[in-house]
Amino acid sequence: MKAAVIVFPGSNCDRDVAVALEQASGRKPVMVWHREGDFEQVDLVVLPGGFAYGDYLRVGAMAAHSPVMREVKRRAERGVPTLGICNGFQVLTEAGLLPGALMRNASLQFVCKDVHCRIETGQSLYTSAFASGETVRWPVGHHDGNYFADRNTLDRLEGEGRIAFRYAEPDGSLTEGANPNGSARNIAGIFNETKSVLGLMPHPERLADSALGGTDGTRFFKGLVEALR
Amino acid sequence: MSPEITPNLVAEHGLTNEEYQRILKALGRAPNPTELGIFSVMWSEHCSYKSSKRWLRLLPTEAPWVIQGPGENAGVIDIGDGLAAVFKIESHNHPSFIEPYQGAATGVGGILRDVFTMGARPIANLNALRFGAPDHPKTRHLVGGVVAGIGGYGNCMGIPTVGGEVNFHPAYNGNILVNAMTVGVARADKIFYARAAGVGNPVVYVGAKTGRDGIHGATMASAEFNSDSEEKRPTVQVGDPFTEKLLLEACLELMATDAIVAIQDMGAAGLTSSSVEMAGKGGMGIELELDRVPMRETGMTPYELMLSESQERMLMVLKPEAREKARAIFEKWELDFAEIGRLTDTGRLVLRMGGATVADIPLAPLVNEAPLYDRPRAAPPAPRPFGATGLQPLTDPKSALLKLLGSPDLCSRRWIWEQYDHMVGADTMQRPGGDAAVVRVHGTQKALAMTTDCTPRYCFADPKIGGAQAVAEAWRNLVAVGAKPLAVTNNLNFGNPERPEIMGQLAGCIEGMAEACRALDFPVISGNVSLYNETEGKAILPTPVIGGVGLLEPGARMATVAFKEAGHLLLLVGDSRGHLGQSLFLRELHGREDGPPPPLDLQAERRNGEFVRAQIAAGRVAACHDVSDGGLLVALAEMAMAGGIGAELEGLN
Amino acid sequence: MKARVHVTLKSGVLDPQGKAIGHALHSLGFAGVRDVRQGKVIELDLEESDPNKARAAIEAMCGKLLANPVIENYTIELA
Amino acid sequence: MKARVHVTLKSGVLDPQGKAIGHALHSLGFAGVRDVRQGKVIELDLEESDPNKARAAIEAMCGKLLANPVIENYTIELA
Repeated sequence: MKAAVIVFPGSNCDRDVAVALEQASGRKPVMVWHREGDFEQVDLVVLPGGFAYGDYLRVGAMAAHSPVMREVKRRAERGVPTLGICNGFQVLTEAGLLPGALMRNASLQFVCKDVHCRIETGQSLYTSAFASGETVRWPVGHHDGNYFADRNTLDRLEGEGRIAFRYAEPDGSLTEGANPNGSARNIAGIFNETKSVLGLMPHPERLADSALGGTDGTRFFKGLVEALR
Repeated sequence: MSPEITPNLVAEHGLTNEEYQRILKALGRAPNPTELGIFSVMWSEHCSYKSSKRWLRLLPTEAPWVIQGPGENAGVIDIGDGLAAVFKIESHNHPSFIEPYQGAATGVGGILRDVFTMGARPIANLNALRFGAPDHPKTRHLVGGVVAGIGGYGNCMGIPTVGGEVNFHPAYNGNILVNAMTVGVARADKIFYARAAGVGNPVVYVGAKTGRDGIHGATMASAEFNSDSEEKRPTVQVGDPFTEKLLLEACLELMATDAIVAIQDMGAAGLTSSSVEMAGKGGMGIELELDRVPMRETGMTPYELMLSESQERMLMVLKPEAREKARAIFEKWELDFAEIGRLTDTGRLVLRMGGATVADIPLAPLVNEAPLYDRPRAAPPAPRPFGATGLQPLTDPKSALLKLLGSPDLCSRRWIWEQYDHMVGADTMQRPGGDAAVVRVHGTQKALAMTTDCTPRYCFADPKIGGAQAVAEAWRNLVAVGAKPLAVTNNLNFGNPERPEIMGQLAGCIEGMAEACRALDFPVISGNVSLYNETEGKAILPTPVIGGVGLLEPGARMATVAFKEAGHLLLLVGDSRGHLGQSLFLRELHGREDGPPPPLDLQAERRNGEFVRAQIAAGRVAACHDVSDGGLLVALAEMAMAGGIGAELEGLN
Repeated sequence: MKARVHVTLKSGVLDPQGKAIGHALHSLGFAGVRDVRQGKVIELDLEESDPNKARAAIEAMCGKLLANPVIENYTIELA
Repeated sequence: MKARVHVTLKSGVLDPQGKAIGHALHSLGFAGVRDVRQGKVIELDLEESDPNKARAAIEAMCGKLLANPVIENYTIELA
């Protein structure tokens, strides 16, 4: 499985996701600088976490207009699997590849801690390693993870099974206490119409090593590599 | 005095008349305002350490693993396999009181630059904070701003903020303390220094443009605050972490080549301290064309350009043939790159603007002949004897424990460090909340343990014991996670040294620190001194913050605080003498701050510590915690809460 | 020519900052604050001196970057 | 009564956001953008109907919370 990781000025989780992808697939992903208009053919494009352009104006706003994003959008619209983690999810919404927007956390504070996420559907190349309804422990680390979309967009996402993960208690129940940022309906990650594009706020790559205290991230990346083989 | 220089202008620059006479002798004439400004920042307490240098010499700075001790931008120690750890701690106390968010943020930005200017990639940040009483009207605003500023800058840079400490005490009501520490890793054979060399080599300015930010930042750092400091609001330095992230990557990319002869970040006193120190350390001269300095504002004067403390800027001396290669790298990262001068052999700092020479100063007196003071010091008053008689016996330990655990200095700090990204980099092996943070050296099986420690109330009661205890506690915290303690950086925060009792505190703390560093083989390799932390004659508690770094070799076991399993035995190492003087128990439950601090037996400290580390290494230890603030009961409660497992204690009759 | 662009959240869109400010004002003792909304004001200094051309350029800037049509409205004032 | 408070950075204070926006506009092909500054606009809906009382209340809000006097200026517009 060959992956490309897009690097914007201000990205700072590009190395972390590259390490997780290499451990899961055995291949080093190609790192693509945001100014490049094109890059080699790959099975997966990853937009990593970080503070692209310092998250000035709006998180992900300026990164979405980088030269490389024209090519990322073109491939995503052609069905190339495209994964946006944290800042990457924000860039995908600004680029119009995913609906809605990520607003400032309800607490107005940056939040960095482990959260539990419920897998809403096992039917996708990103979640085939999980059972629907299962919960995993992943860390979050963001200032603007408060997902917002208007009512009918939320209803469509729900109806078409395009909500990938929701913040939940360890037993899978949905509570406000489990929601770290005020996201609508505890949404932590969503798909596009064809489920080839996924955006999620949690960082599976930060718990993909027992030395760091967890391996639920390993399951995510291994499952993804398996699905794309 | 020349017509432009008035006694008032000299005083406003924080210079005494005697110091002004030294300038006249060094120059052989009266200085112009730009030259006066340059002398004032270079001879400020912040840059020259004039009141503390005499005592800093007492600190041991050598050990087989020390590559570079105090005197450079940061200290360097050997951690094996051709790698080095580079670290330092620095204070941004005064700016953080005026504007907490930007003051704290630029404090983080400044210490990061001190580390990566040595060629190291920063891998972790810590911060030691002191605020006034929680119910003081300003405290809530200051805490919120400082924590948001530290997180705002560090998180955006992608450097995990993994540890530190925070205390609350009325003595800090008018003067908070914000000490920021950075630990980086570099190749031991690729360390970069500030010493300039090579006549004619180009002097290059890189990074953000220069504005009128924080002029007098250096002298302000030494200026005692009076209550109208609200009006004395210099344009505070504003940080841009996004530009600093680009500057970090650009510098590290250039450092991978052999283009750089010397490099230094523009910290306090900006262009002045960087150009003077680089040339001075190399015994060279330096000429700068100020018109070529990238400016953010129009009409800036030589004075403003030389004293501005705009952030995210570095000064470098390059090999002439490497100019274009370097320019290309900085343009890739969309940063300013301007050749603003060259090295000479005149041993002088010569500044030109608009075709005229605007300053011409001999470097030797500026760098080496800063005034040095052996200020009078009064032995601190003997601590009030501890009157145990007045204490009623403890009838309800449960409510006493709850009160202690709920007190500001012992309650959970989760609400602070959950605002810091402490996991970015995916190498954080021990998160905040333990005795020390542990961060893996990327791509290796080694890890660095790091902590900051100081108990200011001990230092106030007995500076010598307090100083030694701060070093011992940092050493003990590193041992408690299974690491081999290696070296220390320190941030000495004190009041006005012109008052003998403050000088007595400073001298006493340094003497105690030196004794402990020697006894524990724990040398000081970098640090910072922040004086004049005082408002209307009321000084802060003496606060010598110790930043300790230790090493976990590949395969070494790491210990954590949490109880792991029912049935495990509890072992207390070291004897307990029931010392209550200066204890949090006495303060929080009886409102008393009398008595001496607990005595310190450094030989026992070392013996016990090495015993504990050996047990951890042998795999016999499931959990380990140092007994410090709050005593044994609090330590056990912390271990139980961390693991969600209880404990039974017999034999406590 | 100087211009000012106001970018505000569409009504019905969640405004965490506005809500928090309202809460803080209340706890500072300011009664009678029914609602608070926070938006952005972007001040532009353009070389273009012809108002119509300037407005057209700013419209394009808003459409492309300055405002997110999913959640924001914008108004343009030319000085 | 509705009111609008503009909070902008004092001149001379570095505006990292404005700088980044100007840079992005330039790379999007918008030439002739000399300077960009970003500030906040806070829209208040107050029960108070008397303009003088409203203005006085808002002045106090700005002093206490809405503007940071060290690095920001503010202006108040009553609707």
